Amino acid sequence: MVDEKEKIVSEDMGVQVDKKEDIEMRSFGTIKRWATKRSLWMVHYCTGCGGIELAPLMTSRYDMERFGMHPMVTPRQSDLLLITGYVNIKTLKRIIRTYEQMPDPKYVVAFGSCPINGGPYWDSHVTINHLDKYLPVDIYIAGCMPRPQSIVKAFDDLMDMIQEGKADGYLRYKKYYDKYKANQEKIFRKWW
Amino acid sequence: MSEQDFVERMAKFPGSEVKLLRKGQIAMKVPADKGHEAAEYLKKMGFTHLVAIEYVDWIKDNEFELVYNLFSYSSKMRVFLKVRISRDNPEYITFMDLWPVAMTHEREAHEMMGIKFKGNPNLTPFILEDWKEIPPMRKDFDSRKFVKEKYDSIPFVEDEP
Amino acid sequence: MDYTAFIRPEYVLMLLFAGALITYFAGKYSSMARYSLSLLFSGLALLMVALLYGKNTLSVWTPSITPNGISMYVGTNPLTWFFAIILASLSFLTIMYSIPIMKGKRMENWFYTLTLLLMGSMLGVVFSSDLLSFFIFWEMMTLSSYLLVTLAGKRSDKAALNYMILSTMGAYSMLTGITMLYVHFGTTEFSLLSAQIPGTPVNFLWLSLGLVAVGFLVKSAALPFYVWAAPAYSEAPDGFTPLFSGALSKLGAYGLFLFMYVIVGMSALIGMGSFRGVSSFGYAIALLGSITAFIATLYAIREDDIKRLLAYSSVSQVGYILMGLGIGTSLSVAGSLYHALNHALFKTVLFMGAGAIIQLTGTRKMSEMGGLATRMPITFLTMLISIFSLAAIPMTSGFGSKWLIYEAAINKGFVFIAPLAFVASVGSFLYSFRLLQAVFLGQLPDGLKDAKDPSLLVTIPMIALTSITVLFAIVPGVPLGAIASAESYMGIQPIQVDSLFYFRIGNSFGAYNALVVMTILLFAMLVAMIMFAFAGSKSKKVDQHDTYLSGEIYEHHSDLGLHYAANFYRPIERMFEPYLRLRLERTYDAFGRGYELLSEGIRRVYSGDVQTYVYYVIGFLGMLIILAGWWW
Amino acid sequence: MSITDIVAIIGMAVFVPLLGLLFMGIARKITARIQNRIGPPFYQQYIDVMKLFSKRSNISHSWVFDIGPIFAVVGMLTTMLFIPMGGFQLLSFDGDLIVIMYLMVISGLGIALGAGASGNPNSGIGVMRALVLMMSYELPFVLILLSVMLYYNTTSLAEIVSKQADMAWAVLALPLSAIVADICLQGQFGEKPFDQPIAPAEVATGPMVEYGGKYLGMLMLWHAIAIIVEGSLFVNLFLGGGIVFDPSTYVGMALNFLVWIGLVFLMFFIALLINAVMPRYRIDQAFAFYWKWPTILAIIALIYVMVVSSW
Repeated sequence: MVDEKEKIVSEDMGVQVDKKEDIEMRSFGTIKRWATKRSLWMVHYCTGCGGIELAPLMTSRYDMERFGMHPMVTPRQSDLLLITGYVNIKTLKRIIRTYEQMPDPKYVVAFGSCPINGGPYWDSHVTINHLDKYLPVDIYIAGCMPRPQSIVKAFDDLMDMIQEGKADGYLRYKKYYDKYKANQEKIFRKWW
Repeated sequence: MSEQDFVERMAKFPGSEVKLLRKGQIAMKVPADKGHEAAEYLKKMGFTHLVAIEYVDWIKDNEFELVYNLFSYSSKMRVFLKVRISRDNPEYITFMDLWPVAMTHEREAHEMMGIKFKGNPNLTPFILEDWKEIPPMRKDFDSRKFVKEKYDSIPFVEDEP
Repeated sequence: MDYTAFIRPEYVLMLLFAGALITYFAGKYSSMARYSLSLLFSGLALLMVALLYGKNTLSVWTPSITPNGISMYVGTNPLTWFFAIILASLSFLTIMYSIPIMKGKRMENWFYTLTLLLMGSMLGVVFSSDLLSFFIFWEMMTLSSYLLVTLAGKRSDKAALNYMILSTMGAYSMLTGITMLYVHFGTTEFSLLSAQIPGTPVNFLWLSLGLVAVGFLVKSAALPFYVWAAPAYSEAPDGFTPLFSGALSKLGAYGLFLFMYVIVGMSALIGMGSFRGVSSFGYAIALLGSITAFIATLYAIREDDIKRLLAYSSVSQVGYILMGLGIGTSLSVAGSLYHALNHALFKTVLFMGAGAIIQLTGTRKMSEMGGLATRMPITFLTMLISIFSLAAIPMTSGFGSKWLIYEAAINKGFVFIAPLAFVASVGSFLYSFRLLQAVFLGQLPDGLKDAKDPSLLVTIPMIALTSITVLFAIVPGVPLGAIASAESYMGIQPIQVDSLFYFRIGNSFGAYNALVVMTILLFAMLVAMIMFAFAGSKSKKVDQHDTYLSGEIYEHHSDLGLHYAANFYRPIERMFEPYLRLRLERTYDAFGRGYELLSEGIRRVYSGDVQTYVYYVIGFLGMLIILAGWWW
Repeated sequence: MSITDIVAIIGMAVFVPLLGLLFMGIARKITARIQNRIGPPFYQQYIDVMKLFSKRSNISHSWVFDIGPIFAVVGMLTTMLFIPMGGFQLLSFDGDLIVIMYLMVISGLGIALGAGASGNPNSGIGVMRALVLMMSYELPFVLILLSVMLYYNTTSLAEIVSKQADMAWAVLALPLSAIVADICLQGQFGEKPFDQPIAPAEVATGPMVEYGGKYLGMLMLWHAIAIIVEGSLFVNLFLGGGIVFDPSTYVGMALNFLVWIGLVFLMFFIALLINAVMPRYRIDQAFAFYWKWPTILAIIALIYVMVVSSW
């Protein structure tokens, strides 16, 4: 059981972020944002049926490496987490653990309709309906498994948001850390 | 051995109703107490592979139906051995002595439908984690209400003003 | 009263032997007396040996019982002083180190007496200037080290027996060699002997030198005789192993230096047959040394027991010393002497660290330890630098000696020795990292949460020796000065040291400027640290279990063994398994069984009933008659 | 150590990582083109390094974990200073080939220490693979070094380069040695089929599993310098150090420098082509491979040199 005292996530996570948030956004200069935008490394962790969509993205037809995106194996090295399909309770635990092991700034992109409102599994007893209650999501991609073109468009939008500093999912996670943790506790009666 | 020969041989089993569903698939309904013998009989006929144990909730007849999905490699035939047990105290004997794989299927049936299998040592929780409500696959389990009460009750994060 | 008169080798020996006796009786009463006395005697002896620097003394003592013409000579010269200072300082530091390690162990009182006795006999071997006293002290050393190994109780008896059998075999062959020399030349004193050597027949020299060399090869655990080394080094008590493998293994090399270069002399050695400008006798030893280095490294890579790994590592490093010694050019002999010094330094620290860790964790299996780096920083740092020196990383003195040996080997164009030794050196890097990873890095097991650095008595010797290793890397001129004088005493063209601060062997062949390498490394380290500290945001410490386990949390799968240490080099082992089956121990076992069968056969001759004896007599007489008839 | 020396050292210490990153960027472009896709811009590696250094949070396990990347970069930078690069001799007269071989071990040791301290089993296995691979390609590589040293009768790399100016280039004089050295170069670069230590699928990028943010940036710089160092070691040994025009005039020096860059990229390009199409050996197969054919060829080359040099 993960008790409050032994936090997996760093101590300063829980602190009130307002003041810190402004500083972070301003001091996170344009060059750094440009660099982060142009070299997004994604965690190679396909949580649902959308994982297969990544194959055409990485190969010759859509080739997301043009934007500098590269699949990395460990969360420590990456800054983009793709939730590619329906999320049930067990997968959510691993997703949260992976998300917390990723260094800031980190972004979450949710594929398909399942993370938005549960999709076809809206009344299943194990599927999470609104991913945003447990994890800050920067971009949703509609479609019950979106086509590669829409995924490339989503990545493009994400890059623009990063450039303008609007992709602040990781800051929201810090700001409302207790709320997110409370929601997560409600779902898993026993963390493990 | 064509389907007709199979149907006749199965019909010879006392108390069995046999129906040829379509090419290569036969349904055989057997009373509950004769289920194990029927299974042995079919296994000797060549149905060596227990594909799955399916479970159906006939809530109106207050009965559970266990369907043993058997397949024979030699003759490429599939047979559904159907058995009906009462819904009040759902209990049945295990088929592990014929097919060891039955343990997992029975474990799932126990968790999802609440059917106890005498003789199965491992009827522990299988897929669901610390599940307190009634087995979810039963028809009287209202998943819509469960989802509303468990998931929809959780507030969105930035709701407050 | 002029104290300097007492600074003579025989007084050092007397001091130590008397000290051993006094410590035994004092130790009976109070342990404090035992510790302080043994420290006092060894410290005093070390001081006296240090003051002997540069003195060339020779004093004779003719005991009445020896036959005419034989008397015992004891003296010092640059070569003996070089080895004496290593032996004395290591003994003193090992005694200091062993006080907390041997506390409460079995027969502790005997340990200190025997160590002082061993120190005395080792210095005796080094100081003696004639064959008789050399052999007497050699035997005393073997006996006292044998007794010290048996102190570790039941487990060590078999290892000690192996050691004893092989040592006595070596001693007998040495004794025959010595008597051949005495009978042929009529004298035992080294200088008189070396004066008469030039004209002697070559095959006599080959035989006598060969026999003597067998004794020394056994002691330095060269290829055919390395069987005793690993068990003896590892089963010996933890307090004695640093001295055993750090200092004692050098005496084999000292003996070879003495007989090959001081007594026989370089010219006579070349006269015994040369191969590309190098004495073939020396080349044989160099070949043996490099093969030992290679094979011992392969054995060391497979070991999971910390002491056995270091034991095989000692065998392989002494192989390097033999290699340098055999080649015989000024570069290689300097390299060999320098490596003897380096090996004494870093191997002692490694064994001291191993002893401290075994005392802390209670086990010798490396796979049951882990993550001690942050808990035992001093032990970790000292062992880290020593392992740098073992793996010949340029910022430690270990590199200097190996560089000299390679330089000499390549200069002479030995295409078999040089690559074998080089790959063995890379192998030494492999097994030394296995030690680091298994003991200090990786996951800290729960049992060792409260591990902390050993007591001051253990850390002071380790820090002292490690600082010397680093000091000699910065100022290699100091040890090379002593080595150059030792070389000139041995009649070899000494290595020219440009200045105290760095040695730049400027010959056209190759160059190594220690000062430049060290300054660049330190400067680059400084720049990189500053750059790293200010680049990006500061980093945050994370618990050891918070690693990437593909989404799992360690606390709820604590049966997961996260410490990767057991079977560390499984791929290499799987490669060499078929070849390692034919280990040398099996040949020795086969030899032992054959010997038993032979003696069994002979025993059956005495069957005990009289008739067979009568038949023997008749048969013998008949044979005589036939022979007599045949001759006429 | 005149002022120009110091300026040259600092200049090269800055220029080589940038050159290495440029090579890695071009490498990703070429691999992409081989796979029939457009691939990232050639300056992608600079962006990656900039992003890594601009990460807002970095994690560390212990001070040994921090020392790892620093040790790696320091070791490789020091090795670079002892290798003649194009016209620049830097410190190559103060340390010969043996010193260089041992200096390269420092960076390997640094990464091994840091990775070990991360406490992740993946990094332990990755480090074991890296060390086993290093031991495997050292045997043929040392035999080749020996053959070159005996042929030019010196252990100093700078001497070898200057001797190659008048005698024939070693690649023409000792073709067999050059081939074996190129096979070993494949292992040193860590390109497929010899990239077991950082195999993403099997051991989650091996030693780098716990490194992120600025640590990974340092390791990327290390890899960039390593490419240039190992490439120029080969170029100095076999391709005359790139000295084609007479180095006395400034124009000659500049052209030599460009030729040197071209040659180093050529060697990296060959390794790259093999990397783009080859799968990965198992680690004991790689060990067996290096200790069988390359070693036999190296011994033949050595015998050839012994025969030639004894005339």
